[in-house]
Amino acid sequence: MELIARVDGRERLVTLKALENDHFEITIDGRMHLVDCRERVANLYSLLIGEDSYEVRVGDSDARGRIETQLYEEGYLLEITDPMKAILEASGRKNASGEASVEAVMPGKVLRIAVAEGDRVEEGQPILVLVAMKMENEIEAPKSGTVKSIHVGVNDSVETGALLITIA
Amino acid sequence: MELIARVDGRERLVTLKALENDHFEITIDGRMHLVDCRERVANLYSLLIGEDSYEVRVGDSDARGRIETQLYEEGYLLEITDPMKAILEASGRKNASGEASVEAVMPGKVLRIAVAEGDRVEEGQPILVLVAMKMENEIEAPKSGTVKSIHVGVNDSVETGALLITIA
Amino acid sequence: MFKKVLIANRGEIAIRVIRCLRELEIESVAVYSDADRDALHVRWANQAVRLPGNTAVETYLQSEKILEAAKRCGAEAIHPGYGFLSEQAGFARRCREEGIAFIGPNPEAIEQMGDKTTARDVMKKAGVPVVPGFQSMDATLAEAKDASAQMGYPVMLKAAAGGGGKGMRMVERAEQFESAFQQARSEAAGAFGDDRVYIEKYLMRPRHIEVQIVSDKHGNHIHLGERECSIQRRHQKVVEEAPSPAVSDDKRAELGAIALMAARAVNYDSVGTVEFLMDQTGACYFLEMNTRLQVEHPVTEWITGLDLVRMQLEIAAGDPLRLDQKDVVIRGHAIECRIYAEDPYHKFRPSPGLITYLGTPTGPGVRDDSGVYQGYEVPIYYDPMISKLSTWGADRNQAIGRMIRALGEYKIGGIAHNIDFHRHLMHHPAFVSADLDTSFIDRYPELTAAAATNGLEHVAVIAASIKHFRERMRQSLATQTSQADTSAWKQSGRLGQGGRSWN
Amino acid sequence: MFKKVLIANRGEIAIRVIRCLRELEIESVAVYSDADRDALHVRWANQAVRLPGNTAVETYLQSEKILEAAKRCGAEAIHPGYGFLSEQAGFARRCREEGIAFIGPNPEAIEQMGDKTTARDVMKKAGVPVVPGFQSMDATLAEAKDASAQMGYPVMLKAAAGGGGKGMRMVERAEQFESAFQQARSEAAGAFGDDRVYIEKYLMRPRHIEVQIVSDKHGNHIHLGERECSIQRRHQKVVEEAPSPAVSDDKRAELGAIALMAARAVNYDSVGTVEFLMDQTGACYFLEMNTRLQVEHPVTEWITGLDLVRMQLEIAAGDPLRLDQKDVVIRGHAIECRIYAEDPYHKFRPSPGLITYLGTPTGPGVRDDSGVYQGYEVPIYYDPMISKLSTWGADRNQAIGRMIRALGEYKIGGIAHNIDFHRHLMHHPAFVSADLDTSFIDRYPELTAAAATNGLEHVAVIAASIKHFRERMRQSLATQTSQADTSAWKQSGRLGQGGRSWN
Repeated sequence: MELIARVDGRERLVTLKALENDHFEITIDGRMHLVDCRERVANLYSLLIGEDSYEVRVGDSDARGRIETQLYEEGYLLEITDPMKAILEASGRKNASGEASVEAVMPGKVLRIAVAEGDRVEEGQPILVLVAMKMENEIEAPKSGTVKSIHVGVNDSVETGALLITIA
Repeated sequence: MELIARVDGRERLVTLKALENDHFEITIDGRMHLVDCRERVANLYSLLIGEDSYEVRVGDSDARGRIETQLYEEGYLLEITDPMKAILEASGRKNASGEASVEAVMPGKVLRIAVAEGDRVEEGQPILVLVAMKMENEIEAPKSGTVKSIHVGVNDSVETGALLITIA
Repeated sequence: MFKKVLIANRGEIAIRVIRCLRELEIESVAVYSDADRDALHVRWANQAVRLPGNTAVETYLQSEKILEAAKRCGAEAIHPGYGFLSEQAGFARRCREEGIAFIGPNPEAIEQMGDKTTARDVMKKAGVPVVPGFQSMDATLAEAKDASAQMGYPVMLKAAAGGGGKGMRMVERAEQFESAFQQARSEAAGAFGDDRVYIEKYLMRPRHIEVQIVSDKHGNHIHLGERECSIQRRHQKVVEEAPSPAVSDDKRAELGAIALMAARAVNYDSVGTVEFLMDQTGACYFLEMNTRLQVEHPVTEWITGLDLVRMQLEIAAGDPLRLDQKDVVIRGHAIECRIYAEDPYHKFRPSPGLITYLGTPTGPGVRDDSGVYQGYEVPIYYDPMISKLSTWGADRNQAIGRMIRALGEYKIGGIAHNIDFHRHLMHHPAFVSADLDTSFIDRYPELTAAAATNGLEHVAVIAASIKHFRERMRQSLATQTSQADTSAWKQSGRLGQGGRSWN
Repeated sequence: MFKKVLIANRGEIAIRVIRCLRELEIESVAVYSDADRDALHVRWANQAVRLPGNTAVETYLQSEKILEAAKRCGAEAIHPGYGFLSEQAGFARRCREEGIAFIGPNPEAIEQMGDKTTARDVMKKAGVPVVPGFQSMDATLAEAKDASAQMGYPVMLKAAAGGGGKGMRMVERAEQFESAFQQARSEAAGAFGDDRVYIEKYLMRPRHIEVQIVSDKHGNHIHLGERECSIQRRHQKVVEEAPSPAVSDDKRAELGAIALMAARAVNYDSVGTVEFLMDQTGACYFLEMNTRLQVEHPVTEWITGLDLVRMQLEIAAGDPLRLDQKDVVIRGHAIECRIYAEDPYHKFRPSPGLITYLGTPTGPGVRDDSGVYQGYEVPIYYDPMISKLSTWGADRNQAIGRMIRALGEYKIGGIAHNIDFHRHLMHHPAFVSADLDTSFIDRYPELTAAAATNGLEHVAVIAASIKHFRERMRQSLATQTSQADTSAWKQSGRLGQGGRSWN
């Protein structure tokens, strides 16, 4: 199985070959590792890479195919893609409208809206403030573009998933 | 649902009626309890009996239909039987030979055999010593009766489930 | 001692109180909102009384409903925890009227300390140094400017009526004063309908130092030394330690004496905290007093060996303090990291949701005060703090070493959390050398950047690749199985590729 | 300090050492048998070297293979834990030959203390009181009888060559001596091919008291006070505490001085324990010395604030002790309960198997030193101890209260365990009043009877009835589902009646 792993913006080419008894031969950018991966508890791996030992908790892949891994020393968020699958999906995506919908990630109250329809916004720019869990939470633009429509008003209460702003 | 619960040799007659939303009406020996039983984690119950609160870990029923319950204050081992089912099973049991097979509960080495074929034994009487986990473990007669046959010898190594002694 | 106590709170602090009650064989009564039916404090209390609704206003702030529950259940006392009703003098007074012991100070002490200006006045009268400040009222610009010149620039302008940073601005030089003052006034008027501006000396990179005091109902007052809580985000503490690396034995005695002056000034009679800001010269100024148990009380418990919740109970029951100031002995060093369900790499955005995995650390010198469990869903209505991890060491370095070890053992799945943030902080040279102030997190932006630093990327890549592979295998097996005419129930046991779900 | 250390052990003690190494940023190398591939110490070490086979003899006792692994991995030192190779002078000597630091005392000290008779002689020469005894060798019956009369009846006869209770018998009066002596001799000859009988003064209801000593390689020796370990089953400790309720400050100083005499007599140079029996008059007799870390070291760590594993490492690395005797300050009281996978109600029968649920306690004053995790299968080859739960309190009562609270929070599913046993013990009036001796468990048979005492039977009945009901529902749903033509994978998510398995 050939995979691409993205970590902190870098891409690694991975080849995975499953052997018997939970053993794997995994090559990362040409370097081969012999791995013994035990999973007594679902999603809690005991990895022996050669004789190096790690306990790694892995999360289930999220909607974007990202997998969270937690080592003793550090946490990493990785995106694993299947090159063949990725090519297929990318061509599919081009047919979509290219719009991004900003939705409420938690229920809350709209405190402030920092943009107006027609404004040009940059990816990561704060566009709205939602009060939830006793705190003000800045919502950022998921992509650069133009604010196409604003679906809520200041002081509106919104539920999770409510459409807030569309950026085209 | 009508049930019989056995605790420490006592029998309790239980009537269980499932209501909506994890609520139950449970009558024990004529005394009714309204119970809210939440199970966010399998086998870890949050019980509200009226306003009395308990967290109880329950085990899966074992081969003999016994359920282990662990409260903050105490552990209990209960045997729950369905009266109808119990009657059916009891009649079935009578057809069996009435023999009891003593099997090794763990792998080990036979250190001592305290009985001979033909001996009369009482339930609970030590009949054999098995060495396992650095310790000597006395095996007791599961029922009163006569030692019909001894299937192992001193110093034999046995696996879990190995037949040791038959009592008729 | 009481036989039954109601806890008017939730989360880790309710668990902390329940644990203490269990240890003393006192019955506990929890109250809970609908969103909290599955919360740990409901499970662990002996009784649980429902407060219909979800928001704090509908539930944990319903003082009359809570009093009624206490009376009905036969609770002789109420522990308010922190937050919610803990600093409401009116609630303490209502408890007194109903003949229920309020586990906290008398309502008059809460009242005097609750109002910032009154507290400052009380402190000033008691001879306690306060951050130099000037209340403009209807003062003229000239008077305000004079006052600023007197306390020395830079100064800070704050809306007297408000909080949360609104109308706040720093003035560095006298030339800037006039325009800043006018702007602050108009902003304050806009935000609060009240244009009064309060002028305060601006302290450069101050440390947050607080002294734990304990007073009984018989006029005995002791202090348990200080805590340093300079590491803050969003004006909330994230890491606390005791003792403060910036406080010498002499300074401790001095601050302790000042804190006890404050306690005596208001006839204080419970555990409480006197907060100070320490400037770069080591000078300390009174900031405010918290008339309740603090979140960060475990670090003081670690170094003194005292149980502050138990002391609260004993004091409320009328017992005199069991110890004198000279019996208070500080041993070693303790650090607390607050574990939040939040994303430190996206402005500490809260992250409620289902905790799918929870592995908590223990072993020598480690304590975890948690309010959650694996399988629990962190609700959206309340504070996102899920636990407080604290460690003790014979010295600060050992406490840090143990914290790093304990953070490594801590594993949380399903929600964003700040474990990596804490780990990076504990390794940070400025933290290790105790060069702390309240702007620490802003000063070191690398702390809030998600980049990993340990060079173990290949391990993460291997783990994630295997995870991806196993998910794929499971999917294809599932497809095959649903097509086959077999009992899926028997199959399911074999599908985990070795990984099973244990309960 | 070392950069890499190999741990020649398994279970909780390997985890204890790994935690200490992590805190000091030292790399750890585990060794593991085939049965231990899934053990926690393999997961938590930085490196793990396989020792093929399952039994201790094939694996953890393979000193040459372990030395080879240490050399190959570049480990500069070996920590032997307790048991296995920890008291084998030969292994300590081989480490020295290979230039690897043995984290324990020098081989000569192990040797002198390892043999009971030699140890007694060394102690006697050092002026340390020993349990009065007489080695018969080829002594005549008359000589043996004289010796017994001299030490006073009752006396105990033991096979000199053996152990484990074989050939052991108690003689209450002189009239019984002759026949008992002959029988013991013939039993000893039969069991060990060696008819030497050792005669020892029989102490009535003795307490087990042991003194923790710490010595460095520079001739410095200190003691850390005593532990009491009188609660035993099958001649093994189950509960330990520090300090001993039977030891006054004067007695502590006296026992400490004796223990240091022992340490000096053999040029001891690591942590170690000098064990005594205390009779009902308070007189103490040397029993034996353990030249290694003890299982129960956490109670001493609690009350002294010291890290004994860290001290072991520092001493082995050649560091002088950081503290003097006067720096050793005892604060409060600590208790340890050993958690075993065993059934206390069936003669403490070991109960290996799969741990299907594990909820471990924490919070103030609680420490759990565990070697297992939820989903782990306790193997049959090794000791059934799975964890050590210890608590600290300002006094013994608080430590007991915390232990009861912590035992209540401890939940283990899938295997038999001794949590209820410990709880009943902690509530037992004789334990609470500290009326202890090594026959305590035999004296109170109610401790090993399974009867529940808390009157919460109706709660257990309710829980078990609901469990039975839900199992039935699940079964009948499963039957329906396997008959229906739907994807069972989607169904399975809805079947738990709310109960889900989280990972």
